[in-house]
Amino acid sequence: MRTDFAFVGVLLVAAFLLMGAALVAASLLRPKKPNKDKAATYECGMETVGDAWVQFRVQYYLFALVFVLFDVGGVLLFPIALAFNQLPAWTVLVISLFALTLLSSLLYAWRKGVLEWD
Amino acid sequence: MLTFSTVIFVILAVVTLGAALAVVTMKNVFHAALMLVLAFFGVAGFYVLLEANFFAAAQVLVYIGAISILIIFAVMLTRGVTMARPNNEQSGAVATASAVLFVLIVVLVGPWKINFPGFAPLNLPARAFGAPPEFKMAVQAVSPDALQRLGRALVDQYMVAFLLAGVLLLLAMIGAVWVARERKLVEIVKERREMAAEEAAAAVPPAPAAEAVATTDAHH
Amino acid sequence: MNSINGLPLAPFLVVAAGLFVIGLYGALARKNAIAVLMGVELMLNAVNLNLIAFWRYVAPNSSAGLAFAAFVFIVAAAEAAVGLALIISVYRNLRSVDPEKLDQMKM
Amino acid sequence: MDNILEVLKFINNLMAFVFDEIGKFITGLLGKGPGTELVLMILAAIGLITFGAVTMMALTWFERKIVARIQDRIGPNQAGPFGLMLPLADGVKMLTKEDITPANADRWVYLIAPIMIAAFAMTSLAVIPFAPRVAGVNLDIGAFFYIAIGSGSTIAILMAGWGSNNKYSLLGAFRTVAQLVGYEVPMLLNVLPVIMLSGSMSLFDIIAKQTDAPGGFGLPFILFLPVSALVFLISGIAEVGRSPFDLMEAESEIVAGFHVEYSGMKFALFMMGEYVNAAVVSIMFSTFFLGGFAGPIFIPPYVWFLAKAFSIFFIFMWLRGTLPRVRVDQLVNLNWKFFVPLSIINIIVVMVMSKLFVTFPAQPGLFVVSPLVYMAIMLVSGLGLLGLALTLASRSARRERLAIAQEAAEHRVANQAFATAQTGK
Repeated sequence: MRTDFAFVGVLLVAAFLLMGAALVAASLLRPKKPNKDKAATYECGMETVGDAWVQFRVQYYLFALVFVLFDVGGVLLFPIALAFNQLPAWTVLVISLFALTLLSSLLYAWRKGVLEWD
Repeated sequence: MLTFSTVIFVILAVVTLGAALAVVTMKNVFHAALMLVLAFFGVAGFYVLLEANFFAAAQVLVYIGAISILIIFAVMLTRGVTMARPNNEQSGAVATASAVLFVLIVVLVGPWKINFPGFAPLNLPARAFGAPPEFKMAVQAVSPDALQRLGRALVDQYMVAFLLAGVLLLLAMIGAVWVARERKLVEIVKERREMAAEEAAAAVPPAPAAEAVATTDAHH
Repeated sequence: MNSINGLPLAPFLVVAAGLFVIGLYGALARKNAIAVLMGVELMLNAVNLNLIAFWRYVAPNSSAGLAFAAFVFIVAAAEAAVGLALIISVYRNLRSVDPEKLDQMKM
Repeated sequence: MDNILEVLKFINNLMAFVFDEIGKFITGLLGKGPGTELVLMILAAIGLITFGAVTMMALTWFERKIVARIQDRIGPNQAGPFGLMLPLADGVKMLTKEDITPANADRWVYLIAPIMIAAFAMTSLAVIPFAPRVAGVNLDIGAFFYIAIGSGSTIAILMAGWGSNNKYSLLGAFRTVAQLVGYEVPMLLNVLPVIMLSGSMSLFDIIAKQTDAPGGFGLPFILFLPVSALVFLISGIAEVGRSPFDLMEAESEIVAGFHVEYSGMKFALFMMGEYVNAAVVSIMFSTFFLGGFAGPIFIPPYVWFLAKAFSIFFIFMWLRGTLPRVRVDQLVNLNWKFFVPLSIINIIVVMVMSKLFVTFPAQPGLFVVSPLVYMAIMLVSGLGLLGLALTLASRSARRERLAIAQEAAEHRVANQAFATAQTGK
């Protein structure tokens, strides 16, 4: 049992290599008889029109946006949660204020109809 | 002797800077975004070397898990993924200026002070300049409660900055939602009418107001 | 002890400088506004790397460096969110993400 | 008596003992040094990855069997006893199946995406505490590391969708990310109260806090943080995309989501990532809220570990077998309009409560109480908050339903009037 990040790096590299090795093993074992129809894009038997560059709706971006802002705000709360037992009681007010600011940004997005999926 | 950290540092440096170069030179913006992810990952590796574990994980969570997602979404929302000419006319000049800036910074930092323990080829400049082989600075160990201290400082010493960070996120939400929100046609028409009415009220001769409406409409 | 894990401070600063300069080039030379923003993100990362490196080597017992780095994270996220929203909005109106074509405000 | 205690202790620490002996053996073979350390790490990494692969195989069998029983079928029973060999047969099939790369695919992106998903899932196994002193690594930021590494697979999903160069894949990837990634936020927000109570992000410390160890409460956190536990569990299911939140593979809507163009081993890697992530979520839930490998009666810790993790996974199966898939708008509303506000209010309530009442005089607080009383206060306040939130939600839902019904009634009246006018003419 170690406490350093080195093992995480080793595990990440090993996982990448082993998963790659699985693909290589499969490529040695499996049949390979490609033809044009097999390699065609699968869209329920229809011929594809153009590439996959269809235009997306801004809705998707807005959901990602709300997610990002909350993610980042949450990260800032982790060290505070870690030190919470030693903090004096009045800091609860500060943290609550921060949390409520985050919540009010969510309420703004809600009122503006960002959170409606239709 | 050649330490593991040195090897890892060199690998990380090559990966990070290579990925960063790819980000600014690749023609395909989506590939550039993926390279950006790789560069972020390299920086997280540097944080690990610097014993800032929390920031390494936060780098993965914030930059790779959140900001790159946002960038890729924006790439998808705007067409023109591959650029015929990825860089503008001033790119040559900018490249020169950047290189000069880099050399300046490196001279300021002092490469002759870089003495990779046991990694002889990299130490040649140090010998060539005949400089003291090591950077004279005593480094203290990180206390195990560094993160707790950060937490305490955030709500105490940096309380105002902490609260302002929350407000900044709120403002970012308001601004981004206001700018990017898809407005319904009814709203746009209503807005245009109000705008036109205001302009008509403000301008004495009616002709410019009509023109203004015509130009704003031309954008859609 | 003047290094951690056998590494002195200077190499970190050189890497950060390289990252910053590459980001600067990207921010100034790219023809796609999103790519420009990627350059800015690289620069912010370089700055953060510098902050953490200096925290580690110069003042590991003060939380100023870490707090600063944490706030840079927040600012980077807010910047990316608003910047990309602007780019998307401009794209919707002008059908282009080339910053040089944004000359509507020119007299 | 002493002998029995010794034996029990030995059984208890069997796992740590075995791994210690292996470590000692290899160190003896190679001598002490950084090279040996590296070899040990690589061995541990391979061990963890094997654990992940075996878990995946076990879970696929378990899932089929359980869901079959729920649906009054028998489930796999042909390959081997009780169909236990089925995962192996699956593996052979996946290995030998022809693997088609679409002609238009962005080759490298297409190839790396499945590797990346599986590799990130495997990496999140690094911090899992299996038994006392047994884990890949005891990171001081373990809980945060788990949250962080989980976000890495998002980018792989986008890569898979883009690399396939297929409209369904791309759309599937984008929908998945826009809808499901949001569930990371409630997960993150509900780990915070756990960290507040335990005062550490190390998973071993979190488990120790739930036992009778000095400074511990002796009770699992689910009793202290009922709201967090519930929200974490449901958003965990959603985040790994299990049913009833499996919109990303909603066959009826977008073929099979972002991995429609993948076949053979690459598809298997996606499945591996999904199952390992599901396993890790159930393990993390049992660590955060059920006390992980620690248990009240004498059963070896690794048995507790497996029992708790499998019971949580059984709940996943149960939900899958009984609930229909949620609608897109329900999925999004549940997260952003219910879970996230509730989590934030919950954090504030937990903060206020733990500053009013403390269990140790050394901490700043108004009243010093025993852990049991503290638990009761937290439980009551949590359940009260949950009841309040559910009441509000159901009230607003009823209002919405009534509005829809009224609109429909108005339409009906208008239609009838129109119809009578038509027939009258």
